[in-house]
Amino acid sequence: MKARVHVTLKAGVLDPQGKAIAHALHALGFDGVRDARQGKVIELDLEDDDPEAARARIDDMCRQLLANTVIETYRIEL
Amino acid sequence: MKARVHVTLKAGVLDPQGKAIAHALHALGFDGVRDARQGKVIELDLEDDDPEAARARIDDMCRQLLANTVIETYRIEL
Amino acid sequence: MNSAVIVFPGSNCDRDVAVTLADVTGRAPVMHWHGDPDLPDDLDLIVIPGGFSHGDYLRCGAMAAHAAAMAGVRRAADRGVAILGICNGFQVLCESHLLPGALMRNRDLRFICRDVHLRVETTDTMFTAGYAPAQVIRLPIAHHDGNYVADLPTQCALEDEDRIVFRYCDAGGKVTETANPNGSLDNIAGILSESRTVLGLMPHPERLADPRLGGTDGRALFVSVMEALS
Amino acid sequence: MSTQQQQKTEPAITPEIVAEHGLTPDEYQRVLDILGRTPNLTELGIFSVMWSEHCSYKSSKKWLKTLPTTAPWVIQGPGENAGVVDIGDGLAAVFKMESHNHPSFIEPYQGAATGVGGILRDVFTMGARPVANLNALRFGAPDHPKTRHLVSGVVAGIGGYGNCVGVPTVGGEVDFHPDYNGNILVNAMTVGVAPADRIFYSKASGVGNPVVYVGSRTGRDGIHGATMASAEFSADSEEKRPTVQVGDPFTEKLLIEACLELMATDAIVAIQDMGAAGLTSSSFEMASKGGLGVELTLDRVPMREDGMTPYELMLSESQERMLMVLQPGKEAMAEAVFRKWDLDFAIIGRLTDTGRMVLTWHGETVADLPIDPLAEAAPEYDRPWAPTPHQPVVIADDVPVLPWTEALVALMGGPDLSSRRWIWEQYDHMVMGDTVQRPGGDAAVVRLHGTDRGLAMTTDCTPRYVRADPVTGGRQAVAEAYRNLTAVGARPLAVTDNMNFGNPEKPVIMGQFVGACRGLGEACAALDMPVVSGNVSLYNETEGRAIPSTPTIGAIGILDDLDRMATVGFKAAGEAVIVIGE
Ligand SMILES: Nc1ncnc2c1ncn2[C@@H]1O[C@H](COP(=O)(O)OP(=O)(O)O)[C@@H](O)[C@H]1O
Repeated sequence: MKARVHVTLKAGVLDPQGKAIAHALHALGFDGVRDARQGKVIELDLEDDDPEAARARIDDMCRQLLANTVIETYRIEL
Repeated sequence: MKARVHVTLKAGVLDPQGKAIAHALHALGFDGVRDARQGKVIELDLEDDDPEAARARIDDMCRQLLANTVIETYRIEL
Repeated sequence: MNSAVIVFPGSNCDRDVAVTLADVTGRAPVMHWHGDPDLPDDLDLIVIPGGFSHGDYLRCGAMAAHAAAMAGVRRAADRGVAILGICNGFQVLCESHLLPGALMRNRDLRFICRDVHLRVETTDTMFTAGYAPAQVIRLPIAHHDGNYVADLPTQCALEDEDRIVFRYCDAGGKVTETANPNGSLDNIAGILSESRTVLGLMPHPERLADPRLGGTDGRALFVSVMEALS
Repeated sequence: MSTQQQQKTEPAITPEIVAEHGLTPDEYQRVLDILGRTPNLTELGIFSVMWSEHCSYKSSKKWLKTLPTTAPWVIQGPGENAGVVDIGDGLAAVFKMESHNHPSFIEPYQGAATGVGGILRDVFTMGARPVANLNALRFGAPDHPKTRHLVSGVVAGIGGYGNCVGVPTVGGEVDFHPDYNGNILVNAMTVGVAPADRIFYSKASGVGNPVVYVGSRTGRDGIHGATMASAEFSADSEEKRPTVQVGDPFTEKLLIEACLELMATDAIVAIQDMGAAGLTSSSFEMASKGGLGVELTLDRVPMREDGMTPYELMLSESQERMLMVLQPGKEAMAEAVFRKWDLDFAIIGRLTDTGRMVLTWHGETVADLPIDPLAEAAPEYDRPWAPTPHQPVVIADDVPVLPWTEALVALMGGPDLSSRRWIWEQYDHMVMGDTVQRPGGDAAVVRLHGTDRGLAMTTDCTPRYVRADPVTGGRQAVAEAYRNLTAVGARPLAVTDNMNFGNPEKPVIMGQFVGACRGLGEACAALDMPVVSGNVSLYNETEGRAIPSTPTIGAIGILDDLDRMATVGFKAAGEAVIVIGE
């Protein structure tokens, strides 16, 4: 089965990439951009086919590797 | 209004980050991971509130800056 | 020879290449600010230097490719002015579509700074006329995203048109997987435009162009350009 | 002052809140004595930051004062952002080392990265262009489950920041020991070069002169970070995680270029980076050194988030920010420079002759503190210390004898002698085009741009010697640095130090500190290599277990002729190998 993990910076954590993107969009004439934040999506292809078990396992993967929980939060989508 | 742009590598383009993630997950004992791919999500906060107009504008942003269409595809979510 | 170096916010090898240009050509290059679209019209060579333009945020070179000065660079390229993109400059040239393909994260995901061996794959360009065919040279690399990718038609075109300028190789000149520092397609380290006047390469010729720094293999590249253009 | 609005939003000051701010009851009494009233929360926050171990050096000051700090070539010793020494031909070297131990343990990449950012700012604040970075690292046992993650994160973070700003990372050291399992050390050093007659200082002058904020916007980063850096670790330090700051090396690069551009004019009266205690310590220090007062209109501080409070603005540790005092009339010119580099610029206040720090927020006074009494009354402790007991002498005959081949293999395969190439290959050690001796030798050598002279630099410390005998260990660290410099042909000039120790309230630890200071001072005096800057990191403990005492030495020397530089490699077959010394 396929799963997606969305990893984003916690609110309030500085996002230099997002800041630079917003700035670059302004420079290109896209004035209407108030703010931009950048995150990651990790698409997983898993052998599991039990959503319950998969979710628990992915949660483990996130905490151990995929997200840096000090500054990031994650969301799992099955 | 808020919008999300998902930028992913085109199928067939080798993804070093995805490969490293799959490898690291195996090393951590998550054997059931067949494959991993990594993409970006850019969250935009826009002054627009007309979804039609916003979509067209975001499409422009993607082609000009947010995605490198040589190797990436994108998807807009409003 | 008149040269210019484009300076982006975050460029950090601009001074290094300016020193080499001044040393080799006897004339200091114009340091051209990214926001200024009007480049001098008497330029023979434009260098896009290494560094982290705009922090390399989003994608390396993506934001710099839209700088006002790049419009001027494109016009100059159309006129046949020689353009040299080193490291981040190569990334900027790909993002500007002045060169085909893209540069992705290194295979091992780590930044790599060390000397590598390169085989000179063609001497049929003003940039490498001063090297011997298949000469093995040593230059430093220092990048996080030097993993060159291109689709098959592009790869074939580069190959058929003799537009691959440097390949990573071992000290004996063999192009092997272990000599490939970053996973680059076909060990490609540098390529030419169709016009053969635009060169992009990941290694830094300006970092080994002074005997004090431990070697001069990079110097011949600048000498070649100067001899071709003056 | 009007405290009405504040009482609506700010809690009353309770003993719990005082304790949370790391102030002892004695210290709080001193606050009450100085103010003659109860402080509000913002004021309490300012006291807590200014009197933290990190900013006040309250446990270490007495001993640091004993170090030799002068020589004819010393232009500026300890007390400024970095030390400055004359290196001839009208140039000065500006350098310092600083720790980012706790943040790097919590978030290795960002902790190490922001450590590099901080030390770079200390150096370019003084008018110097940074020309090299070094890093001294200590990790736990190689097979400890956390070590791999910490090593790769710290190294990537140091590289990520230094590579992007375009300053070569040319040297350092790495060691492993189980006693660092719960508390690693990340000490970063920057060396810069400036015209000797154009050094910038933090001493404010000129009543009425504008106080200007430049760089990144202020967010809610690391509020309480300065107090965290001086507090012992506990298992629940995970809770403090959101206080980690994210570095933005790209902005730092712009800040370096913009500051150096403005420094080439006569616009700047005084300048100070916003370090661990942000706006509080920078404004306080500038005013205090100049014997002046300062008024800040906090509404004008560029902010990253909505709804920030004066308390948060004063305590935020957002990175990549600087505070300057400008000559009157130069504001527009200075602003143009910073705008060109896409940086925020705001006139947030002015100097006064009141000797007070007055902060306003939407027209109301939210803090009003006397500067000198606060600075002078900063606590200074003469902590009890116990001398380190002598270790039994190891008798050679008691040491089991290994065949020398086996011993050699064991040594070469051990983590202490293994190749460091994996680390320095992740650092751009060649950018700027002047690295004439790359990592891998005894000391790195960076050419002075456009000349045939060079600066040599190294970092050294062997904690097991310090543990056995702090005085000898302190001496040895200095001597090793001296040898590494002379081994490349340099004339040693001066040192910076980074004193990494456990909890100074424990007499045994304090005894190690006192001993190491003595050894360090003796060696520096004997070798004519004064201490011109440094940093103290205390409370490096996890659950009561202290790290090995680690007084890291960073040293620089000068080579007047690069043709006479020596390198480690053997040069030709058939040449004699000579051993000198005892
Ligand atoms: N963290 C580091 N960063 C950069 N260079 C390092 C680091 N650690 C070690 N090195 C370099 O590796 C080489 C060997 O280091 P080390 O074993 O500490 O040398 P020595 O014991 O001779 O002082 C030195 O050139 C040193 O600068």
